This record gives sequence, C-alpha cells and structure tokens, in this order.
Amino acid sequence: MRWQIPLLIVFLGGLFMAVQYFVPLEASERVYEYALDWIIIVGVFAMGLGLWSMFRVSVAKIQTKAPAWGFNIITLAGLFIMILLGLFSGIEEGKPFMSLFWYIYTPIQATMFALLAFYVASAAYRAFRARTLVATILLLTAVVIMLRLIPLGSISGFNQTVASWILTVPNMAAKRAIAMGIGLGGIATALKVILGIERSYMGKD
Amino acid sequence: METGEILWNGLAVFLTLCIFSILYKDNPFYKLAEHLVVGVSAGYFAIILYYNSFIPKVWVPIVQQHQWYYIVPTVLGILMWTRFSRKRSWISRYPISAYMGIGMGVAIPVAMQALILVPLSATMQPMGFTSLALFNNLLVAAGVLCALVYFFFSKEHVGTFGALAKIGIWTLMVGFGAGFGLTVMGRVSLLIERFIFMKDYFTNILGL
Amino acid sequence: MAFYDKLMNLDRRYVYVAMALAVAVPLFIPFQVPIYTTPEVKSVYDFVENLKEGDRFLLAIDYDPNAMAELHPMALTITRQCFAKGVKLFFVTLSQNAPGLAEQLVSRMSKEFNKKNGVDYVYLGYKPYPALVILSMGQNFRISFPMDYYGTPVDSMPIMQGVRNYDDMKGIIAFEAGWVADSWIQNANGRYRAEVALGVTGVMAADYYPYIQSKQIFGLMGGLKGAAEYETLASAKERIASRGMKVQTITHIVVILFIIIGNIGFFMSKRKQI
Amino acid sequence: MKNKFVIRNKVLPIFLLLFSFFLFGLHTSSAQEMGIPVAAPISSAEAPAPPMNVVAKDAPNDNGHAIMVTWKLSADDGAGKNSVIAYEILRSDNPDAGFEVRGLVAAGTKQYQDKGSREREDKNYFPGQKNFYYKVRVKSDGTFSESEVSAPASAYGQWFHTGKTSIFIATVVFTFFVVMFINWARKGRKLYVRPISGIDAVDEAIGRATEMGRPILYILGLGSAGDLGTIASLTILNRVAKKTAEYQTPLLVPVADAVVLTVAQEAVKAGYYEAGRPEGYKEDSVFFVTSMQFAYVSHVNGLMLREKTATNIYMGVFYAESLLLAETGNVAGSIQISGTDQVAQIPFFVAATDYTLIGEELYAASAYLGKEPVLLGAIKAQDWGKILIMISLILGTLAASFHLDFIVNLFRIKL
Repeated sequence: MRWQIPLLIVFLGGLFMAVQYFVPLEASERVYEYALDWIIIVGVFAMGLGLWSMFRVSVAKIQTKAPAWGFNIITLAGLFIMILLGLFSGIEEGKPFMSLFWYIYTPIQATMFALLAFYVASAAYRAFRARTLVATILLLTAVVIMLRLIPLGSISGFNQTVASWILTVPNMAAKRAIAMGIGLGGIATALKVILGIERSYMGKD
Repeated sequence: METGEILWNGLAVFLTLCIFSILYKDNPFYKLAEHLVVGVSAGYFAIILYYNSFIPKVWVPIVQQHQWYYIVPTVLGILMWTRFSRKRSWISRYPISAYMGIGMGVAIPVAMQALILVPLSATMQPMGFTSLALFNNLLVAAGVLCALVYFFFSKEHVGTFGALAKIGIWTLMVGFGAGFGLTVMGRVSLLIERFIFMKDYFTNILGL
Repeated sequence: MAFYDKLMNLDRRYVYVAMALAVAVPLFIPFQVPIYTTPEVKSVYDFVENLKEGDRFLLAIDYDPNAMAELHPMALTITRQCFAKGVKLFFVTLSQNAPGLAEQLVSRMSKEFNKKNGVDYVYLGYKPYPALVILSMGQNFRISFPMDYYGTPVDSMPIMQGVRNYDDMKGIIAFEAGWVADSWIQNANGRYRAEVALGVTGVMAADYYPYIQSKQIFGLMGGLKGAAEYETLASAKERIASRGMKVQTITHIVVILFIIIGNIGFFMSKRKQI
Repeated sequence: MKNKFVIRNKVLPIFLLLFSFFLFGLHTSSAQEMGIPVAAPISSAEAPAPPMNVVAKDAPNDNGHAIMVTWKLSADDGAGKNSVIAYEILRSDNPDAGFEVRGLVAAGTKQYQDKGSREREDKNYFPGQKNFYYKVRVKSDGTFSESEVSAPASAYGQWFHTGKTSIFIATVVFTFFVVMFINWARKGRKLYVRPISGIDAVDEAIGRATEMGRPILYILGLGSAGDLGTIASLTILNRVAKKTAEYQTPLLVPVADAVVLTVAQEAVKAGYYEAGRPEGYKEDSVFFVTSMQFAYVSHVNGLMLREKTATNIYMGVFYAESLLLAETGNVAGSIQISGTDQVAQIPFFVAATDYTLIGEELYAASAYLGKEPVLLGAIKAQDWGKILIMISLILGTLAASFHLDFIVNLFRIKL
C-alpha cells in the first residue's frame, strides 16, 4: 500500500509516456494531453502546500520575534493583498492587481537582473587569474570574446576572426559534448526513477 | 505624467534603488523590497495558477463540461493535502508518483532526441584538410570526442586516455570562457535600461 | 599588506563603482569613442552614398518592437541619408507588429526633411505571407500593394509612375529580426536579381556572413555594433546606437582592466614567493 | 517609360474594381490576405505553365488528420518566364461539385500538407473512408493556370513514427545498458569511479559548517520536480541531509516550486531517518519562498547574507540567477559547490563557485553519493553510452566525408 502501489504507478506512468512518444495516433495524442493535465492539476493543489509553508515560516518568525521579524509582516501583507485583489477585483490590465505587478514586481525583477552587470565584473576580476593552464584558457577566451566590442584598429579585424572561430569551433564542440553527457546522465536518472531504484523523493517511514 | 503615474513610478524607482543598495551591503531598504516582492510575487503566481490552471483544467471540465474523467487527477491533487497530517502524509506518494512517472516518461525520449541525437548528427559533417571549412568540421568532431572522454567516470584518466581527457577539459574551458564573454553585453544592456528608466523619471518630475 | 595583495584583493565595491560610472558617465555626458568599422557595413554605406537624386530605393522595415533597440537606429540613419540625397524611398513592412513603428519612422523622417507622401516617398504598409509578398513584388508591387498604408491607390501617386517591380529599384535594404531575411535573399535576389543588403540583430549576424562572400547580399549590418558603425560612417547627428555601443565598449574595457589588475597582482605575488 | 504609363491608366479602373472585390471578401480567404486578385489578368502577361503530376497521399507519421499533396513545379517557376508567384492548393470530395482553396504557398514549394480538424462535426474532419481530390493552381501576375485533378486520397493515423526510429533504437539500447549494469552492480562487483572534485568537497564542506556552527544552504534551483536535473539534485540533498543529521548541522532548503517542496521534504526526512535521528528533522528547514525567479533569488541572497551560511550547495536547474547566487555567496564568505545541467549557466558557476560539477558530473555525483552500489551501475551504463556515441560519431563523420549519406541519415530525425 505504502510502497508497492506508488512504485507501480511510477513504472507504468513512465513506461506509457515513453512509448506514447513514438505513436502518432490521435488516441495517443489525446492521452498525452490528458497526462500533462494531471501534472498541471497536481501542481495546482501542491501550490496550497507551498503557500501554507510560506505562511507558517513567516508566522513562526513573527511569533518568535526572530531578527528583523517585522519584515515578515510585509511579506504576508503582500501575499494576502495580491490574493484578495486577484479573487475579488479581477486581474485584467489596469486593475490594482496588475498595477502592483507592474510597479512592484517588474522593477524589482528588472533590477535584480541588472545586478548581474556588476556581478559579471566582480566575478571576472576575482576568478580570471592565470593560476593554472586550464584557468588561463578560460581567462583568455573570455577576454578575446569581450575584445570584440573594443575598437583596436587593425587588431580588431583579426580579433573578430579569432572570436568567430572560437564560437563556431571549440565552443560548439564543448556545448555539444556537454549536451550529450547531460542527455545520458538524465536518461539514466529517469530510468532509475521509473525502475524504482531511485526513490529518495518518496522519503522513508 | 499625472499624479497617479508619478506616484506609481516613484514607487518603482524607490524599489529599484532599494535593490541596488544590496551592492553596498545588506540593509533595511533591501530587506523591505525583498520581503515585499516575495509576498507579492507568490500571491501573483497563486492567482495566475488559479485562473490559468484551476479554472480551465479542473472547474470547467468537471463542473461545466462534465468530463468526469478529470475527477481522477483532481482527486490525486487533493490527496497532496494529506501532507497536512503527519499520520496520513504517506498517501501523498500517490499523486507524487504519478507526477514523477509521467514527468520521467516524457523526459526520456525527448532527452534522447534533443540532447543526444540532434547534436550527434549535427556533428557528422564532411571533414578533411583541403579547405578551412572541412578542417574546422574535423576539429569540432575531435573536440566533441575529447570532451566526451573527459566525462568518462569508470576509467582512470591516465596515459593517452588522460591526454585526450585533458584536451577535452581545455575544449570545455574555451566553451565556458566564450559563454562568459558573450554574456557581458546583454547584462550591461539591462543595467543601461535601469539607469535610463530612473533618469527619465527624475527628468520628468523635475520638469527638466 | 603588500601592494600585490592589494591588487589581488580589491574590495568588490571598487569594481561596482567602476561599472556604475562606466555606464552612467557615457550615458549622460556626450563624447565619442572611436568605432572600428567593418567592410560589410562600409559596403552598405558606400552603396547608399552612391545613389543619385531621383534614384528609387526600397526599405523593408520588418522588425517588431523588441528588436527596435538594434535595428531602428540603422533604419533611421539610412532613411535620413537617403532623404538628404533626394533619393525616392519605398517603405514596406512584412511583420504584423511592425506597421505602427514603421509609420512613426516614415512620418517623423518625412516631416524632418519635409518630403511629400506619394511624391518623394511611399509607405506601402503591411501584407501577410512575407515570402509571397516578396515574390509578388518581383512581378509587380501592385499585386500585394494596390493601395498604400493610408489607403490611397498607388497608381494615383506620381512616385509610382513607371514603377513596376524590383527592376525599377536601385536596391533593397531589409531590416530583419527573423527568417524573412532568408526570403529576401532567396526570392528578391535569387529569383529577381535585386540588389539586397540586410540589417539584422546581433545574434543573427553570424549566420548571414556567408551570403556576402557568395555575393547574394551586397552588405550586412549586425546588431547594435553594426548600427553604431553605420552611424559613424554616415557621421549621423543622432547616434542612439553609438551611445549604447559607447557604454558597451567602456564597460568591457573596465572588466578587462580588472582582470589585468588581478593578474598583475597574482604574478607579482608569485615572483615574491620564488 | 511613357508606354508603361499608358498601360497603368488603363489598368487602374480594373484594379480598383478588383481591390474593392477583395475588400468585400468576395474572394477566397488566402487570396484576400495575399491581395492577389484571383481572376482577370491585370497585365497582358500570359498564364504560367501548370504544375505537373499532382499526387495526394495520406500524410505519413501523423494522427490521421492530414493529407500530403506534392507536385512538379511549373516550367515558369524560377525558369522559363520566371513569372510564378505562388501555388494555391484546392480540395474537393466531389470534383464535379467544385473545389475549395485549402492553402497558398510561395513559388518554389513542391508540397503542401492539408491539415484537417480533430472535431467530428468539422467539414475538414478527414478520418473515415472519405476520398479527397486535389488540384494545384499556379498564380502569376493576375493570371493563373491549373493542374489536372489528382487521384483520390484519404487520411489514416499511424502506429509508429518512422522518423523517430533512431530515437527508439537508441533509447532501447541505452535502457538495456542501464538495466544490465545495475544488475551487474547488484552482484556486488567492485566498480572504479574516478575522483570528481565536487563530490569530496561536499563532505568537507559539511564538516566545515559544523566546526563554524553555521547552517548549510542547499538550493535545488528553479526546475520542477519533473526536471531530470532536479531529481539528480534530490539524491544529493538526501545524502547531504544524512550528513547534517549526523553532525547536527542546521540545513536550510528554500525551494521555488510547490511539488519540489514536498519531494525535497521527503528526501531530507529520509536523510534524517537513515542517520538514525528522525527527531532532528524540522519540516520548516525545507520551505517554500515563491515561484518567481528573481523574487526567489532576492530572498535567498538576503538569507545568505543574514544567516552567514558556511556552505552553499547549488545543484539542479539554474538560469540567469546562477551568478546572482554565487556572487552573493562569495560576499557572505561561504564555501560554494555547484552543479547544473543548464549548459549556458555552467560558465558562471565555474567562475564564481569553489567546485563545479560540469553537466554529466552532476548525475554521476548523484549516483555516487547515493552510495547504493546499484546506482553506480548507471555510471557504467553512461560510459558505455558515451562509447557508442563516439563510435557512431567517428563512423558518421567518415561516412559524411565520403558522401555515404545513407549512414548519416540513420541518425537523423525526421519529425
């Protein structure tokens, strides 16, 4: 009950979906769409657990007066205001729900993203040291690629050629090899799950 | 801009500055923006999930179209909530195993196609020494081979094998360097966009 | 601590400040940085520069708003260059999100140079099925565009008199953010031997270089850089792309400088240890 | 020049007439959108040669809702008068009753797939013994000519997608390897696994955190529980949890997906059970933050700086946030171990973290740390997979060099 049936479900579900991929019949299409809906629906209900976890953690921080606990009130406020607005005043453009999204979420996410401009620089400064041959290769390629944007008269012409060679030859080779490795590892992992060998996601009891 | 817009955009600018302040060090302004956006985004996501997934996938099919077979996944979904109780939480394995099974099954052939066969067949190009193009094809193929050797786990990297693995890791590093170098431009553009956003706002309200 | 240690362990905030300045200063204080111009952009410029007053030229504004940053500056500069030389311009757009921004471009430029619609230029507007439109224009512009964007029958326009198809154009420059670029090459150039040049986004640029060697396009402008190059060649007065490019150049220099500083420190420290 | 001008003025009225027609939608939809007048030449151009031998067949490898129409290009397409603009595909289930336009394709195109509808009521619902006849109309500047009517065709669904044969064979073979080597490992064969820098680092890092008495931060990334990278990461998390349970080091696992939340809780709980310290497991050590990328990152970054986490482990599916996390971790002075299956993000982890599991190493690590010898069998299988890939790569490249394309085509996928 606690183990066999879930493992059976994983096995059958996995086998079925893997085979379905090779069957173009309409029936198989429809089943595929239906199965994806299962994923979506389980996800929807799981979100309840997510919000609950979030709520509990914040409340706990507030009750225990953990450092900076006051900010958790803001989190909860934001959460509930969005949910209430969303449920009762609609989510069309121009509604407060969307205004909060556009003027609170969007600028913050854009700025977080923009922070990367600084972090790329600091990471390059700290990490790109010619300690070993491998590190030197990493450093030099990065520099060559970055030089594309710096006018150096005739050198630029040459640099362009080198840069585009790097991108189309070694870079291409690296990307493909990594992809293949990931493919093998991923498929092996998926098989382990389907065969019930890999079950840490199911916990213990 | 009319007042409403000024206030809203003012908020946006303020939050932008709050986030940038983390570059100096952690501070109340960053904490404020952070905790605010966590709540708002979670609420936003939940509501979007409700309207774009719950309504069309659960409510409409069952309550309106009476497609009863949608009760199965819905019951599974509800079973997720057995996790609220310590004793019954094992029941949530049923929906989770269904989720996993489907997910893994879908993933296998897709990975085999997109991650292995597509790059593999793309690398099968005519090679040779007569022209640069042919020679580059040769180099790409060789690079892929060596990089794959690097990924060998069950064989010690010594001798010729080790040498190939070394060339492999060099190839990988060239790839990483290139990836890093290419990204700087895009990230800087995002920063430019933020700066212009703030500049425009201040020029606007100061009527410059 | 020793000087080389300082070089190796600068507080990251110095890096941040340097980056912030590298973006802010060039953005708000006007000054030029030299821009290395590539032959493929130069050849576009030369082609346009050699057009004479009264020559007819076709501009395809086929990008949608999210490619504007890269392609709009090119379109602006080239339109200005042509209008200044009294070249007769034919505008067309093959992306359903483009007509609006193309209209802005056309009306703004025509006001700036007070050119007359239907006499000095015509904006033919948008039709779906890009490949088909490009092919049909090879036969006769009127097949896809019996009327212009504003609904005026094209045959009532002086500029259209004696204009049938690509043969009556000196050349075409297509600004592309997607596959339509290929259709211009294969159909306009491949079938009807029209002179075609492309302005494409940065990511696309690499894929289209081969067409220059094979002479299927007479020039290529790639992304912000290509736009900036063109602005420099045309010594344009409004240099949107160059501004962005300027920031990019300087920030990249800053990043590389920090890498160098770090390594100088590193090597000095190694020398000490020996 | 002047001569042309005269023609224009004759043409103008006809033209407006036609245009108003197409405005009022008296013409077939595709022709309307194109603005190609369907009837009456607008210039004295003569009609292009018709397309030859039009063939209609059931479209292969499909769900039985499409028919494939092929034809030989008109003699004036790209050659002859070079006057062809487009081909219009017409269909009828009864040729005498006339045809309806189904599609329009550019000159130079030799085929068209007539896609039907999946709705039974729809007149374009193909299944059943319905016979369909096709003809192709070639269009030029205002003139057109039509092909012969094709032989009847009807649509069927297929049981196997022949274009995916290579995928099928590869999957079966690799599955066989995995099963075989796992049994092989079950038999208790010793198996060498080369040192992977990231793996040993995990144990050290946990020890370090314990000495410093500071928490360990484990990030599963933004992937869903259905992503392979996330699954691999769960196994590693399970092992890390076991260790932290033994050392009684606090563990923080903020997650970005609700389903991942539940499986991560299970994996951590399992770790504490295996360490014999079930009481040490706190459900809230695995907690949900938000599902939206940068909001999630902003919180995790704050967490690192405040909790001064001794060790940050990033394993799983990461996007642009990879560098945001890794750099902030540096500021917080944490030891950082990373691994992702997102090729584009590996460079940033390599640059900004202390140890990085590159691509497949992530999966190897999960098998290795999983410690059950059976899991190691998979590593052996992966290596054999690589050997196969290498052999086929060499074969294929040689074949391509000697223009034996049929060999290369064995690996190609035709969707």
